Amino acid sequence: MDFSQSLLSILIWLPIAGGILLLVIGDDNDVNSSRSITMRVAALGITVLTFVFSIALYKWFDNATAAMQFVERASWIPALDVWYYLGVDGISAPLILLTTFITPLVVIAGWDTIKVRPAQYFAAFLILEGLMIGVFCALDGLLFYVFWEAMLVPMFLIIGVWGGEKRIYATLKFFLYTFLGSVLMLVAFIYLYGQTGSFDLFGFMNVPLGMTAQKLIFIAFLLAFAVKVPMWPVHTWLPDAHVEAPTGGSVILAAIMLKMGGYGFVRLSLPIVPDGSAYFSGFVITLSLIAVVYIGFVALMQKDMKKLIAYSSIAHMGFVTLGFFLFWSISSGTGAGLGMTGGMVQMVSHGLISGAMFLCVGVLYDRVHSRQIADYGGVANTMPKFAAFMVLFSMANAGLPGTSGFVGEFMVIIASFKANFWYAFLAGTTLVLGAAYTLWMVKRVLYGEVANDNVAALEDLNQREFIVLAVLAISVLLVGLWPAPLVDMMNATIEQLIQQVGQSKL
Amino acid sequence: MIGLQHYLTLSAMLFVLSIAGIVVNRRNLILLLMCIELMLLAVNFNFIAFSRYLGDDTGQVFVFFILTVAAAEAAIGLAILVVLFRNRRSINVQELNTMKG
Amino acid sequence: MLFHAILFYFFSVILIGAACGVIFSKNPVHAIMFLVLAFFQSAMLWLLVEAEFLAIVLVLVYVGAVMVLFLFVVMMLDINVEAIQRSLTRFAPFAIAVALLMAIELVQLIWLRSRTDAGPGVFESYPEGYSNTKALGSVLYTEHVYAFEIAAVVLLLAIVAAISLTMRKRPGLKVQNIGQQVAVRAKDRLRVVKMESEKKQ
Amino acid sequence: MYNYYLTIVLAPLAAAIVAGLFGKQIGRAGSHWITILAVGLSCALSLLVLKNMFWGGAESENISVYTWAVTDGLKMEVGFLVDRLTALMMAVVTFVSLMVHIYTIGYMHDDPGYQRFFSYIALFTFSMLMLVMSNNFLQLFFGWEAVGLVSYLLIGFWFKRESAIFANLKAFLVNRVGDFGFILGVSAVVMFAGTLDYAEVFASADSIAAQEIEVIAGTPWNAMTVTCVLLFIGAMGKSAQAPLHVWLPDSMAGPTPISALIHAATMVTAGIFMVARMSPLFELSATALAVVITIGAITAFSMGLLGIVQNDIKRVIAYSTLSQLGYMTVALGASAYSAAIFHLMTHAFFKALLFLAAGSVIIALHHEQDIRKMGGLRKYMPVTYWTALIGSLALIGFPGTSGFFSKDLLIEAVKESHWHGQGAVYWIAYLSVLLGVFVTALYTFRMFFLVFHGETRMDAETKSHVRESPWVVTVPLVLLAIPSAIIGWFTVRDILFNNYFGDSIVVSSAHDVLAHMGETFHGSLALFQHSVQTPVFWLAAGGALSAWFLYLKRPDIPATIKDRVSGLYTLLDRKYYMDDLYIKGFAAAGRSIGNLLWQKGDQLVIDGVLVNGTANSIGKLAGVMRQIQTGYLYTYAFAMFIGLTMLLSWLIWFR
Repeated sequence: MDFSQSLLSILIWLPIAGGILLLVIGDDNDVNSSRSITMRVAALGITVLTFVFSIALYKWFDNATAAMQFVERASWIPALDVWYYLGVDGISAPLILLTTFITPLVVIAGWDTIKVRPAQYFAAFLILEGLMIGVFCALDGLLFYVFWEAMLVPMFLIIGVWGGEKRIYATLKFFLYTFLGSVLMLVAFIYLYGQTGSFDLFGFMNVPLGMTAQKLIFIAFLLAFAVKVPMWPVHTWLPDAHVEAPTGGSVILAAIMLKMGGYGFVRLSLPIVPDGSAYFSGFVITLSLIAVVYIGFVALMQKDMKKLIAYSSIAHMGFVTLGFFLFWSISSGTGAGLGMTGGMVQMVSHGLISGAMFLCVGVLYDRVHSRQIADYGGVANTMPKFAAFMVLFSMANAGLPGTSGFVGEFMVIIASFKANFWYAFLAGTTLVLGAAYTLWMVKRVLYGEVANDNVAALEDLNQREFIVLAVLAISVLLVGLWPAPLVDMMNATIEQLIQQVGQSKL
Repeated sequence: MIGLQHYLTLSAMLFVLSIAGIVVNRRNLILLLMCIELMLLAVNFNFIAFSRYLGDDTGQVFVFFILTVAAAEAAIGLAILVVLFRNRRSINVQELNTMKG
Repeated sequence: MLFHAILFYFFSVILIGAACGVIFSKNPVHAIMFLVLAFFQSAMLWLLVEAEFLAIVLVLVYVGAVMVLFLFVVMMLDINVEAIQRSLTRFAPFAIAVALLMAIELVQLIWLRSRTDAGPGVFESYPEGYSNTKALGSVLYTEHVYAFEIAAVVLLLAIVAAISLTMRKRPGLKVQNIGQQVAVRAKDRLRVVKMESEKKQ
Repeated sequence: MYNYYLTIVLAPLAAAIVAGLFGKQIGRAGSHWITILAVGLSCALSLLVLKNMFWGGAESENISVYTWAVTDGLKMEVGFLVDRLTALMMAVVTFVSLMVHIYTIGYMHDDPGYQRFFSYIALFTFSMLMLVMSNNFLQLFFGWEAVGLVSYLLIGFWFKRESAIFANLKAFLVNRVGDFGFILGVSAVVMFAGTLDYAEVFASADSIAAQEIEVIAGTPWNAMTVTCVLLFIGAMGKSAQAPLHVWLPDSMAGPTPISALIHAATMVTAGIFMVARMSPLFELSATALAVVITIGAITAFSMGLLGIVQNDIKRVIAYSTLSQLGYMTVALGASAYSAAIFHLMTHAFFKALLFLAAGSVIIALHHEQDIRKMGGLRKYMPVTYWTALIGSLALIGFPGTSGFFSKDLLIEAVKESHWHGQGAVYWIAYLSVLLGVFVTALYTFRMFFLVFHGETRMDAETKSHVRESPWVVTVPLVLLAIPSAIIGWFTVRDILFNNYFGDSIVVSSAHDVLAHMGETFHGSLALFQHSVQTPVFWLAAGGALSAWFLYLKRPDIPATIKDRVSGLYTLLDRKYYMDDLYIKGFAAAGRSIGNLLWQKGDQLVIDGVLVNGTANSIGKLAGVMRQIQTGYLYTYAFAMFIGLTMLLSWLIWFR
């Protein structure tokens, strides 16, 4: 059956419809009631089905072309020339796959750990999934913006309803931070609309713009995306949001929502305002390097596991922005593409690894109800399987070759060396810092004598947790050992992007 | 020769007086309602003066409607006031500050 | 004409005075009386400009109905007059200053801005046999008939609203439910008990 | 041959996965059998490959296995480069690994993590093979870090011990510092050569040397020097050269078989191997070679001195390893790559032997590692005694042992290297390695005498249980003792002088000390006969005799010396304060920087002032504003009134 013409719409609306279905099914607060089980099976079924459809996307995706594929176009608001315009290329397709891959895992991970309003919880995740895929597919500025903002709502609810003690503070901070940036993005869109007469992103990319306009648009985009990435110094919402979010929320937040920022940079900033990007590239690189080094040190001192992983996310995302903006610092030859590919691979890999790390913390939290490193010690004694997974993911987090964490870092470091020795030097410190903060945590949590009665009473992974972590572990290793399929998907698009970025729009 | 300006002036003074009445008064709500009536009277003065000046009866029709609405307003206002008094045993303006920020 | 002017100023002064009385009198009943006076003066002034219908309506409706309602409420509510001797707000002087400023501005607006026009605005006298009431009626029931209907609805609404607002349930009130009384059946009221006849011991 | 190579690499991996994931199902015996069989297969095939290379005249092969990724014109592949250098390393690695596997059966007999241990060491074998067989920098880095990972896991094998988990973190981090330099070196290679493939990089070596890079603006440095020094930093981390040596002594917290396999024979020599592999690059930068030789000389001498004051048997051997690695590095710096690799090979045998012998002693004494509590073990453990003696003699370079050939010629090469004219550093290096011989002999035999001779100093309880180790322990000892004793005789000529390595090691003719020495080389026997004429022999003999005199004849003297030069003793006892520098200096500074940035930067400035500061100031403003909201009707009316007045004023007067 050929449904490639509406594949993207299916990917977007299937989970959203599924989320509404879950709300209709509803739940009673008994985990074992048949209604509750029906609801959870439906949630899993829908996410898995979405994933199956995304496999079709992978299968039918043509690596050779940089053009948009699976394009759908229908009039939405004719008066403003706004279109329901979807399409994917090598930049968005891997991220869509990541989204559809992570969401079922989140559903499994939250299977019976969510006791309060589980139907709404799963529904929020399903709707969020659809909206996130929407962001990655949208080729119309207004559509993009709508998905972009709508995405905040389920996340807001997830943290605000199922979060920890300080969840209200965290949600407010999360929402205000991200909203501040994205409103400026809307302003930029409206200006570009004024220039082109439509919200078509390709129209935005082709319209000539003056230097001042480009600078201002870049700043607007930068604020929107830097908050999402998040870049230093607008990162402080992330640790709070992560700490307060439920495990599934943390996973989605780290694995996919942070990627929105990086995606925004490559999809919008670079091609729409190449000269503005060139002008600010040094600034962005500086911020990225600060993120890598500064946040590395900050992560070292965290006492809360989730906070530590959140900070390490910031440092890793620093690599993404670093890779994207190296283009203008590399004088000649290859390297810029390496940086961008590295950044993209880093995004995908970080999605897998940070998701896995948060799931690991979630496993411990479900048992002991503490995220403090000091409350653990010697967990490996009672949970050997868990310890094996956690060490693997920690190593991936520290960028060990053979795991996905290495691929992006390696490419970006190579590219940054071409740009400037000191860029590479500072970026490379993550090898030491990343290992230091991750493994120190591993040492304090997993190793040593059994620290207290809570740890002594721990039970090892159950089957459900084992499956989730195993699937992630396999994917982390697979990407690490053979990133070619992933990289091949991106190559053509990134080549074209580099050409596009290289041409001045003045 | 008494003309438009005289009537307008009179209406303006009535209006200002009634506004001042609303602002300076802190005794009871009834007085506020009365000041509003007075204000409407000032408005009516304007309407009638212009109606006569322009030779158009529509202005007077307006006054007619204003009187109707003012009567309705007074009735409801007083009803509210009665309910308020019943609940709080007071209609002192000083005590009505539930909107305080 | 002079007489006309004298009357105008006479009524005006009393009107302003009555308005001041409304504002500054301590006793609400006095205030209402001053307001009644103000309305009467207004009616006189309106008569001066040949708006007889409205003048009459003002007296009949306002003085006759609305003000009586006010009076009624004031007397019903039994407001403690002595407790509220300090009747002015603390920024009353400032408010009065602003009011004065505004008055000056309005007067300036009315007089100075119209100086360029050809003198003060004049009211043309109506021709002989003109009936203000008839003229109003002829437009009111033709052109403005919808508005008129709506005004009627507004009044109805006001009646309903006022009643519903002030209605209250009184516990312990003894009322008859006519419907129940009519619908009553014999078996609801009367129970025929069959019992064994008792035998004498 | 391609299938052979794949089998060599994948057999240990498969065994590791099976033993690791299904350890419970296959049981203890199953896990040791499967890993031993797999590593044995690898070893057999490696020896076959070595035979083909050495005697069969097989050509070196450069095979690509699969493409890892291609982007932006940079091809990243996984592949094998099997030449004579690789073949030798493969044979050494798999052979020592096999011995250690067998030995482990005895050593870890009672350990609950038995299957896990076998899985780890098999995985290590895989990683090390990936490292040595790589044909490109990417895979080299993969192997480089993978052995680091396994080393981390194995040092922390007994993860309940605080010392073990401290040591493994330290080892990993210090290694990471080296890897940090290494990855920059790889980046430099990519920048200057545009490829990761060895063959292509070596082909463009000259063009790299012709380029310059301004690391510090305004001072152009030779690209080759920068590249080589960065790569060598990686080698310093992995091969524990000063000042990145601090992790190796602590890593002795791991089980002894690991110390033998990873921290003596194979992983730590990865740096030596890497530099030898990169010889076409290093040859083009005299500066880099000078750096290499200086670091090597410092390590060789200073680490040897530390060995004298240690009392933990494994630590003594660990410092000896450091010192010997310094020797190899010196040889690299002197462009005598073959000598370094030769010493690497002999060292792998005799040091693994010494460690395993030490392990045997440790088992016998129920995990007692302090040599002050041993003594007189000769009569209890004859096999261990004799094999340890062979190992010790090889280590000090007793004529005829394998260590003799490698070390003697290595020192000779360093001595000869002065003629390629780099002046002072070469003489310093020569003096260091020469004095190092005396030191080596001193600490080796101090340990040997304290452990095996003299009076027994353990408590009676332990003493009653001391007996020779089981056959699974002694067989590997014997099997390792054989090559330790004799392998030098047969291989020295071929490896050093007959251009065994062919084009896998490139030495520019101006630096070729070995060729120079080869002119006066007359075979192993002649070398053996002339050994008494060299200062090396007398220094070694002097060292051994001093040890005998100080620790057996007059055991009171060392204490006196200790008191006389207490300053020097403290310096050595505290390991030149390097650990303090790292732990109290760098690590503590890192933590306080982290705290500072977190508390002051993130929480105070960004969150406190910028984020919540904005929120708070808006809150305060709102607090002021709400005063206006009195809740009184007349206030609102008045506000409207004022507004109206202002509007009117504006209309009348200001418009």
